[in-house]
Amino acid sequence: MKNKLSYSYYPGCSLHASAREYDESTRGLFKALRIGLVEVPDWLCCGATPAHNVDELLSLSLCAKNLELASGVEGDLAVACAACFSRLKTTQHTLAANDDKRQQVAYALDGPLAIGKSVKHLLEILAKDLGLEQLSAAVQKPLSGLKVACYYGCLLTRPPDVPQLDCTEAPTIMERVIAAAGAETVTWSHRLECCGANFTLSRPGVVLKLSGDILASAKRAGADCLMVACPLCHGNLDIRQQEIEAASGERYAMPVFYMTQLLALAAGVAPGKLGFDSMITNPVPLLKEKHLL
Amino acid sequence: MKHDFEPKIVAFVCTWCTYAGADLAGTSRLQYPPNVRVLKFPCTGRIDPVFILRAFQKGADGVLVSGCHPGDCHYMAGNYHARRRFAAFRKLLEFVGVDLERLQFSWVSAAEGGKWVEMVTGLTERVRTMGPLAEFKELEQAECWSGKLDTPELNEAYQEI
Amino acid sequence: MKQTKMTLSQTTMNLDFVKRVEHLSGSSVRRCFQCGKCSAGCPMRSFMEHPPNRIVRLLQLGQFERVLAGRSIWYCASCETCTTRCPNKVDLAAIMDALRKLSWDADGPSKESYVQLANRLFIENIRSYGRQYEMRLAAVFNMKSGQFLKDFMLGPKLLTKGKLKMFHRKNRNLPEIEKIFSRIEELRSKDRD
Amino acid sequence: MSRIGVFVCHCGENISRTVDVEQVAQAAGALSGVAHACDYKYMCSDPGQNLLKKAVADHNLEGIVVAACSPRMHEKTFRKAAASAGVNPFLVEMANIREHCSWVHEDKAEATAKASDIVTMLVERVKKDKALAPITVPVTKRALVIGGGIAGIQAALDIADCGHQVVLVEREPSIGGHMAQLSETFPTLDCSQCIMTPKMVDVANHPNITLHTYSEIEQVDGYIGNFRITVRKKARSVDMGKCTGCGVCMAKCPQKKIPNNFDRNLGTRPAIYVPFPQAVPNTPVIDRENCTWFKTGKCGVCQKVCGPGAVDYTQEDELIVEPVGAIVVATGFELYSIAEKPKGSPIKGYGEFGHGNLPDVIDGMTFERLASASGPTGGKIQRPSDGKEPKQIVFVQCVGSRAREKGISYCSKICCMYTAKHTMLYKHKVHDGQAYVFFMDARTPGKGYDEFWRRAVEEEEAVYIRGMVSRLYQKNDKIVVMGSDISVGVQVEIEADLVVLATAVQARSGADSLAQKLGISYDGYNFYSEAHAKLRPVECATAGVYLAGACQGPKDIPDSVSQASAAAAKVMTLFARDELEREPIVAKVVDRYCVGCLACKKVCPYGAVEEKEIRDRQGTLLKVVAFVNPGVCGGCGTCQATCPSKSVELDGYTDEQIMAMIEAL
Ligand SMILES: Cc1cc2nc3c(=O)[nH]c(=O)nc-3n(C[C@H](O)[C@H](O)[C@H](O)COP(=O)(O)OP(=O)(O)OC[C@H]3O[C@@H](n4cnc5c(N)ncnc54)[C@H](O)[C@@H]3O)c2cc1C
Ligand SMILES: Cc1cc2nc3c(=O)[nH]c(=O)nc-3n(C[C@H](O)[C@H](O)[C@H](O)COP(=O)(O)OP(=O)(O)OC[C@H]3O[C@@H](n4cnc5c(N)ncnc54)[C@H](O)[C@@H]3O)c2cc1C
Ligand code: SF4
Ligand code: SF4
Ligand code: SF4
Ligand code: SF4
Ligand code: SF4
Ligand code: SF4
Ligand code: SF4
Ligand code: SF4
Repeated sequence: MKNKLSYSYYPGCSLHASAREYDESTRGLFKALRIGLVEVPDWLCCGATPAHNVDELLSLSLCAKNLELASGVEGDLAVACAACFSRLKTTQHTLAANDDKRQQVAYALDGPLAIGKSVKHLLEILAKDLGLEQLSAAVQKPLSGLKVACYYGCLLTRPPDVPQLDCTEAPTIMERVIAAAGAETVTWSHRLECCGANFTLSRPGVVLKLSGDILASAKRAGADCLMVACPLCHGNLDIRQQEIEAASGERYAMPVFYMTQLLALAAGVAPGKLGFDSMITNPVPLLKEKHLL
Repeated sequence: MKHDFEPKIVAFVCTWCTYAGADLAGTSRLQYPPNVRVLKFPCTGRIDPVFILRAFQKGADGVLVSGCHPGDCHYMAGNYHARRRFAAFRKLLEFVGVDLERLQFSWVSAAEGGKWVEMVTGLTERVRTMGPLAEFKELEQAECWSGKLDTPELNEAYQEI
Repeated sequence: MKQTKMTLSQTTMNLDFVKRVEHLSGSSVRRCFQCGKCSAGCPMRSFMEHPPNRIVRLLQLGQFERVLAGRSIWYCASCETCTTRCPNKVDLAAIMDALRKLSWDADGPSKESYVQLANRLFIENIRSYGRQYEMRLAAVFNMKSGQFLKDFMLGPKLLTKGKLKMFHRKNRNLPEIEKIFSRIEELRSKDRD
Repeated sequence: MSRIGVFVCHCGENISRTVDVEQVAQAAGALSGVAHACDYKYMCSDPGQNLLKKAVADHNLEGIVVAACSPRMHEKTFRKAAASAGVNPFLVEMANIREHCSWVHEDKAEATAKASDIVTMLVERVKKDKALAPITVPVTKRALVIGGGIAGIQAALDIADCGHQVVLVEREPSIGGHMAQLSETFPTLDCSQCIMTPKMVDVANHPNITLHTYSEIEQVDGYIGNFRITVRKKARSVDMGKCTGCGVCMAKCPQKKIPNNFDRNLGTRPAIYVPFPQAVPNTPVIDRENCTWFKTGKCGVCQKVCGPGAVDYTQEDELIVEPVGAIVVATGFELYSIAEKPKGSPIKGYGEFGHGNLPDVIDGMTFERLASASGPTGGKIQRPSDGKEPKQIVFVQCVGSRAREKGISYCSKICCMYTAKHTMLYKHKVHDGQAYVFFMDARTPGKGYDEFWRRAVEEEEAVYIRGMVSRLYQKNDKIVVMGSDISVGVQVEIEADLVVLATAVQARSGADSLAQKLGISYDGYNFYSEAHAKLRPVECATAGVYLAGACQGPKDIPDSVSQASAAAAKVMTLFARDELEREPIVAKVVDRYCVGCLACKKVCPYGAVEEKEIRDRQGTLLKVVAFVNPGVCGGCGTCQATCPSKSVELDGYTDEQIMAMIEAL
């Protein structure tokens, strides 16, 4: 297998901490697929929700700065976190359409803007740049029998004219990607519902309710596990899962994987490098049951 | 009231809306300055910018072009074409040095006698304060185009195209 | 006190405020015809006292005190559902952003202090470190909000899973970051007067 | 022209009070070319007109200017008078010194000066006037009606009853259109089939109607009074002359499982079929795409079983030319369906409602078929997924309509009413069921309409919820409806057995290409445009083409029928004469100057400009120039102002005539 794909990489804050398994599995997967990945030096926090929540200008400036930093590294910008992806794309979208804001951001950054870098979510890279055929060709251990509920959350497809990753209301890109690795996907209702996002810090009650609904829907559909592409979603669905169970009286025990964990597993990356041990809901029994470990 | 300068105003209007609007001003006995001379067209779409230039050359100090409101054109779309044409024409006029304040475009419907009066009065007063348009009349003296279409010069020009 | 009566006049309708919201959000407020589709799909509706469609309605009527006074805007999760589905392209998520900014600038009359506090800490973190350090964020939040034992059970678990870093490195480009922050402050204060 | 007569009117005192008419007449008399000038108290009176006629004879006048009231008032009067005196009516001009002068000014000197100026301008104009002959065109007294829905049927019957020949062209194998699919109809709840089928049969039996079903308009040539229509009769594979409609072929055809579009795919039909039992004509067609014989060359069952030997696999499309004088377009509408990825539709799609992948989310027309006694369930309300009778049914209004972000900003006009109807039909059939309606506004203007809606709410106990639905999703065997009630300010969740969407009424796909053939205009949504929204609502701007029914915009049956009868009346007005006469204010192209840029063609709102080839005697093409069809030209003059080489002239408003007035300023 030969391909010359190579990307600059913006992991985002979470991937260096609470989502370290997302980072590790991404690097593992890309290595296995022989796709180059060079981390942007000295990247900053994208500002996430809190910044645009109260200070759009700050949010735009931080993202513009990151795009500028990324322009120093070869290749399109690969982004793993759905929230960072959304912020970076929104920044490009907003600044392209609004002269006032562009000028203000240029002032804040003290220089001409270099924000033209093509920003791609990992899903896009896998499904479009690499292609599903190449992806399945790299599979060594098909995920047969594993019933996956793909969870998109809010920011991968919304609003319609920003991320342009896939159809806004009925996307299939996650399903297509994981099916290429041999997994089975379930049809379920809450793929695009909000998990409670960053209320996890300030108002955890919100998260318990919203993420609870998501887990319930996935269970109803007969899923073995959830697959996500965002650390925030992961945090809410995995880290708070036991609290949700306690609050609702339902038992889920539903492992929540980052998509790269599953894909890397299928691509033959050593399970020890995929951070399964740092997941709160232990995935090992499920993976053993499906003969994947 | 007498003024030192009585401007000559020429109005190019469509027959269906503005001409009828001016009629209505009459039937309602509204009053306005007598400076305006009205030329009737089937539609503003028929109004060639050359007419406006010519009117300025022939001594008009102000020109009013008025037709049906957008969407009300008797011929459906004539006034849209007119609007597009005049947008380009205004630039040309500006280029040749006519103050665009002397040229007014408006929509006056058959029911807007009052608006007709407002338009005519407004333009007359505005142009009065601007004074006469001299440059163009001089140009007329120098140039002398008969307005005829079938002249040998024109025919020659057409042959060349 | 719940205000049940609205006296409408050109003086009681603060339409300038509405214009600022429209300018900041880049979205029209007038386009909304109150279909309620935004509220139908809003995941946070049950935590808000005003459903999203009513926020827009209050804006149309220039009732900005009512909009800002509630905690509704602070409970919006920026999930973009409303924006995505609005039949009139009212960008409610952006309007919510704009409202929060205006409220924040005015040292908001909102009651929702926890969310505000979390936001403030998050942003301060960026200013001091360039990146987010979740451990610090959570700890300081609990301390400042007086909920010392919140997520008490979660902390150690995350630590053992390697999910919380105790120590962190500051970005090398902190001076640049500081400049961005101070310039934005400058722009904001200019904007305010 | 040197012999011009000027007649200045006092209009009692209306003019003479502020205008010194004698002075105006005197000044006019001094103008070059004026042979006679006078004033008179009432020019429009009989003595006034006689004065004019006499002056023509006495002074051998060639052109006339009447300085009096507005031409909108008496131009016709004076043109007629002049004509009877032997002066071409288009050599008469009116100088408007009343509405535009005496009535709007007070100062007598100023008004008199202005009146003189006006007269001078028109004297100069009349010098450049040319005698014009009224244009006459013959009228072929046969009408074409395109589309056999209720609108087309009504128009065809009205015209045919008046004694004229009608050609009715219908695309589908049967006439009937959407109304044939409906169960019962608002606002009276009569059975659609019961009132529709007799009319369909009338069409089939009418001696004056030629019916071409399974046919399309291939080409349209000509203009008002003189169209030539080429109709493509698609191969039916069944000889209409021989077929007796016995139906044996349909019963025996082994291909039985083809989704029946007429039943919104709820039921099935064979490959040789009539869309519904009451079809007119009752002759089947073979759907060649699904017929085994056409796909593999095997089968041939229908041919074997057909007694009269009507089945003919070798039939080919046939082109027929029909000469007609007028065209009624009645091609109706299409209902937006969230299942089909809308092709060419401006609607972006409803992923949040499942993109048509939830079987128990249906549209209004599907509900009509469920409720119809002759429908696939025999009138039982059964949901598509498992045939269960729904006990909780949710209707959602304005799906696709009034949603500019989704693509359509207009209101579909009929869905508020048919949704109210659906709740009633449902209640009549499922007594223990509950209907809910999510709506933004109930738009029910019309006679008896609001009462109808209120009846649904008050007597049939439909629960109306003001607010829209954000999402629909399957939960076990229910559809979860996530809506809101904005009056209460809460979210509403309903677990429904069946959801019915009132989806948007859209123009027919392909409406634009038919319009281009006909040379008629259409709006941004492809609905056909009327000449004037209020005063000419059934005519197209293109002369001789009329509109009926929902092809012009969303319409219910009463409106469609009214418009159809109005269109028929317009056709009959046209047919009341043998020849058409029209004002000769039309554009003409001077071939010699025309450079063939066709800029004029692009701007002409009437599509009157055609291309004409100029050849020498050997027949080699010299150039292509524009040609204005005088039958079609509306006389707006846009072409003339647009033409870069000044090669097209509008009679009555030539550059010369206008320049003459400007020169006289
Ligand atoms: C769900 C639903 C319920 C309704 N209920 C009611 C009701 O209760 N009461 C009421 O008053 N109205 C009702 N209506 C509205 C009613 O259906 C329409 O008003 C009516 O059908 C319009 O008639 P039409 O002849 O203009 O168009 P159509 O019925 O659409 O007929 C047009 C005909 O033209 C044919 N055609 C199309 N294109 C071509 C072409 N290019 N060449 C040849 N033929 C062509 C078509 O095949 C069709 O036969 C309802 C509509 C819907 C969708
Ligand atoms: C406030 C208002 C605003 C409107 N705005 C609009 C608008 O913007 N656009 C629009 O499309 N429509 C508008 N309409 C509606 C519009 O006025 C009507 O549709 C229209 O006037 C109806 O015309 P008609 O000829 O049927 O009736 P009418 O206009 O009522 O004419 C009936 C005539 O019959 C005469 N008459 C009555 N009885 C007898 C008798 N026994 N013998 C002899 N003569 C009789 C009457 O004197 C009258 O002249 C508006 C209506 C109102 C009230
Ligand atoms: S969805 Fe849009 S139009 Fe509807 S109420 Fe909300 S903001 Fe208004
Ligand atoms: S963006 Fe905010 S207001 Fe809009 S749906 Fe999401 S939470 Fe509700
Ligand atoms: S084609 Fe033949 S068998 Fe079929 S209906 Fe006609 S006559 Fe009967
Ligand atoms: S030939 Fe075609 S239409 Fe006839 S019976 Fe066979 S499949 Fe049916
Ligand atoms: S008729 Fe009623 S349901 Fe239909 S689009 Fe109009 S308002 Fe909506
Ligand atoms: S009665 Fe008049 S104002 Fe009221 S809904 Fe009907 S049309 Fe509108
Ligand atoms: S615009 Fe003038 S030159 Fe061009 S085709 Fe038409 S008539 Fe001929
Ligand atoms: S005068 Fe108007 S209608 Fe006639 S050909 Fe010219 S543009 Fe067309």
